[in-house]
Amino acid sequence: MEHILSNELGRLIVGLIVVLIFSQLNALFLVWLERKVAGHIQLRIGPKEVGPYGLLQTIVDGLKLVGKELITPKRADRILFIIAPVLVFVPVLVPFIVLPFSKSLPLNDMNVGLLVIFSFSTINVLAILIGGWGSNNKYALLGAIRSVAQNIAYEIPLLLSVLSVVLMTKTLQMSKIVQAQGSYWFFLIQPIAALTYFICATAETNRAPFDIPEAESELVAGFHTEFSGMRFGLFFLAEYTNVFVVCAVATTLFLGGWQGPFGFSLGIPGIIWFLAKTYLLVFVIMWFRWTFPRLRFDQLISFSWKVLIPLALANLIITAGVIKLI
Amino acid sequence: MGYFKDILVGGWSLVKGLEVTIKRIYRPVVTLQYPRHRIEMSPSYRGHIELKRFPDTGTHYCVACGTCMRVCPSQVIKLQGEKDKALDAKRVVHYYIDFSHCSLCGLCVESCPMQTLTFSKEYELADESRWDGVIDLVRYFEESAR
Amino acid sequence: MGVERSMPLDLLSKTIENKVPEAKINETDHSKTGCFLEVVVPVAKITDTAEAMYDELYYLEAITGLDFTDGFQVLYHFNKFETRDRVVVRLMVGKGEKVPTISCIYSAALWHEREVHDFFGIEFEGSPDMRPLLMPEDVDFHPLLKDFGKVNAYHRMDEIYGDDK
Amino acid sequence: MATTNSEPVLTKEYFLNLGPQHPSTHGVLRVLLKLDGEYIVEADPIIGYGHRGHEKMAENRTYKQFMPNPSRVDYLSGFLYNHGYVLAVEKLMGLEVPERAKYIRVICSELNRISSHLLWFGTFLMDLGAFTPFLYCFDDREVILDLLDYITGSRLTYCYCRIGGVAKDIDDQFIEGTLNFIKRLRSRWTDYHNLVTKNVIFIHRVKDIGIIDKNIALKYGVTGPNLRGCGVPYDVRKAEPYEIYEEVDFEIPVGEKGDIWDRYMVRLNEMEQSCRIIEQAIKKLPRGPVKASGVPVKIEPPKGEVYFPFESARGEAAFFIVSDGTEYPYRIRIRVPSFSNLQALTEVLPGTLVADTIAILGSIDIVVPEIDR
Repeated sequence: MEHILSNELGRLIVGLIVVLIFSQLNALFLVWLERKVAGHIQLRIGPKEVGPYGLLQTIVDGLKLVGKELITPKRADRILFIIAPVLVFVPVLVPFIVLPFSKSLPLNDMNVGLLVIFSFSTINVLAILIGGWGSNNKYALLGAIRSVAQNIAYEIPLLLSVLSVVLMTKTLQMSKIVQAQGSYWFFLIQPIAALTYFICATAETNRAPFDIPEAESELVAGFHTEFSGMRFGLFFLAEYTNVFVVCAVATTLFLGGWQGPFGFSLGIPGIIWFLAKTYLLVFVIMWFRWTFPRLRFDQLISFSWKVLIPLALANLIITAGVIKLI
Repeated sequence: MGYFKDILVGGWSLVKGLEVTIKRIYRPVVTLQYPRHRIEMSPSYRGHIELKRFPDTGTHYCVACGTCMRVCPSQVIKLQGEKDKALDAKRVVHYYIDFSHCSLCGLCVESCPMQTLTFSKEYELADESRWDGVIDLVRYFEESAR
Repeated sequence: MGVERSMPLDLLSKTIENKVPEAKINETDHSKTGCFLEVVVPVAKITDTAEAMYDELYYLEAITGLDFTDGFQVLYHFNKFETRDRVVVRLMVGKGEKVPTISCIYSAALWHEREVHDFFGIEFEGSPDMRPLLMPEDVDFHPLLKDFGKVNAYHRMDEIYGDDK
Repeated sequence: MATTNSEPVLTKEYFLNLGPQHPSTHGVLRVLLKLDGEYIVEADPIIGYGHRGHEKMAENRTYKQFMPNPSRVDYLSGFLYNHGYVLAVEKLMGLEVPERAKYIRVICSELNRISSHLLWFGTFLMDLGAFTPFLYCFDDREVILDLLDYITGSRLTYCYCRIGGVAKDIDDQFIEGTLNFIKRLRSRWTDYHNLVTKNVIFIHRVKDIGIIDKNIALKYGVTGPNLRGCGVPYDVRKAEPYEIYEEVDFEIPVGEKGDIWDRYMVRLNEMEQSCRIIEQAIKKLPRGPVKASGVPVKIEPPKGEVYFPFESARGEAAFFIVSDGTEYPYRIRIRVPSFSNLQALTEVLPGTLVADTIAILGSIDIVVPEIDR
């Protein structure tokens, strides 16, 4: 065992298996959490029948989805239709390789870690476009088009806000960014960047109030209208994994990663700190969803161009200036 | 300046909204876990109709006059009476209602000259076939006696 | 219910009389029929009457068809927003006779006319759209005709309206 | 699929079937939208999926037997229709109803109006993408349903009014429950306003969208909150007062422009006005019988016709009854407000976005079975 772990390749293989298991369980847990949060916000209970506190409910739901027939619409583009769910799910697993769960736990602490995350998360849009186009359904197509427009508008402020952190730390390596926050967390000195990042992350993952591509009161289910069974399940799992990833990145960039506040770890292991902060952010995103009405598509884009991008840009310039002066 | 004010005011309104929902998380739930907990039906609840049991005689007074049958807007009532020699009066033998077509208007209850119809408190009326909605009230009456 | 008419009576009557001299205008008892004025016009003059109503800022409440053995009646109920002032315009339509549409004046009439067409088979001339509204597209019957389905009574007009005039 | 053609790419308009099965068409409404990108070029509502033929049914049922039908025409304000039908028949017969019955009917009607508006509030926000207000409203609405269930015996399709009165008297428990409910509803306004009315996203979604102005209202016969939203204070309860509406003091809330925001505010204010009516009615509630004594067993109104309008939760509804002097009505015509309100959309929708369409459709508060009858 020791031997395998010390080997770089062995470490990667074991890690990948752990990542696969963790990402699945995490997504299932998040679905459960979402239903519980929604339930209690709405004065209901949420799932409670299967397992303690209904914890096994999502597993049962997953099994049901696996057992369902995979329907491919007659007029759909068969290849794209089949590729889309796979394409949407695979890229969201990649960021797990570089996420610094604790000091020793990033599977592979690449020096371009941040870049890897953002480049792979962009593939998501492509997958949605393929899925929406391939299903040959007007609702799906509208959803796909909206999704592309939305993501183009939100990638920019997202990256701008991340860039101000990168300017401060002068590195793209996740662990070094965390270590740079030893004494204070970055959201204290970069509040605007943190807020911009968080808003953009919500939009990036198509969560309410930015759930325009799948707005079910308008587009039925948006880009995944035609997907059934586990194909739909993959879209679903990818969405929740994505939420986890953006929150984990937010934790890394702005909330000090595996470290406790102001350098005090309080005897709690790093991984617990990391997960606690991430899940707190996930909770906030869910809280958003069950509070706000949905924006309209043009309002969303004008919000991005008129508010977020100028703010992020100004923040970046000020950061650069301050760093130069110091 | 108005630009920043708009952002701040708008942002603050969102925070207020979040406050409303977060407060609810701690509130007790208002839903009722139905098969585990049951509710009392209100006194005037209208289930399907049933024959009223009068305490003085321990039976119903239906004489199969057919008023309810004629007054029913949906024609869901069919009844059959037969002369009871011992009592020297007509008594109902079968009283069928097709509850699946009943609109619970209560005209039968109100028009009954013997006042022997009433609404039951039955509310778990889901069944497997449409014919399960057909109830023989006389049998229902006899079964409820047991 | 003693509801007073809040508009001077003759204002509308005059407008209608100017446009449609043939119109027979009767006052009716609001506490009994819910209308203040009953206007009977020839079928061909309904467009002019509707124009007069529109000029006086009335809105169209409903178009109702009635089937009698000796013809149809088409009733147009008009009312005003600010004042209480319901007017019923009554058309005596012979069987098979066509009624000019008023949907060019009142857009609301389009759907009402389609509905009357659905239920009674009365044709509205010049209507831009006579697809069935409430009935399925392929029906060939008109359910509210008194000879369709179970019928309790089929009267002549004067059996109902004859006595009180 | 992989065809290669060298023709230039053409953009063209396309049709989108919104409904009949769609999450936000409130029943089985189908709107055929002609779209240019996401902009609507033409909207054609197609109705009739829920046509049950109430008007034909009326001809084969006696006046009494028709009693359960009206509340099923519009199941969200069933009591108001039940009430309206009974009033129309009473007017036809010239029947005088005991005072207490009138008060009870009005109290229940207004409760039903509030419950209808609350449901609208929830579903409208659901159309805008906010789920939670829906559940909060249902929580409040549940109290009304329980109250009405307590006296009428049904929760949605009430058949409580009788020709000449009401089915049974109300008791102190009901009155107390009603007053408590009003107190409870008033304490909820701050939460609703914080959650929805002041929300910046909500404001942006509804302001200046879907304007139904006075002109459109006149052409299409739009009534109810949709009309009052554009500043016309027309309410049948004031214009042609029936029952005790003349004796109670209430205002008609109006908007300014007739956009979604105005309609929203009008409905919220109307709930408050309904609360006021209920409070006054309870205060004035006289003692006495709840059913007129001289009502014949066979209802046979004299020959003639009556057009009886009443204010339903969605606007001016009316029963037009032609009687031939027998037990069976010769014809009953039901004027439903949503019919006209929906038709106005053919003029309002073009030029808006799909997202707005859903918001407008929700804001006019249609009940599709009511349109289809």
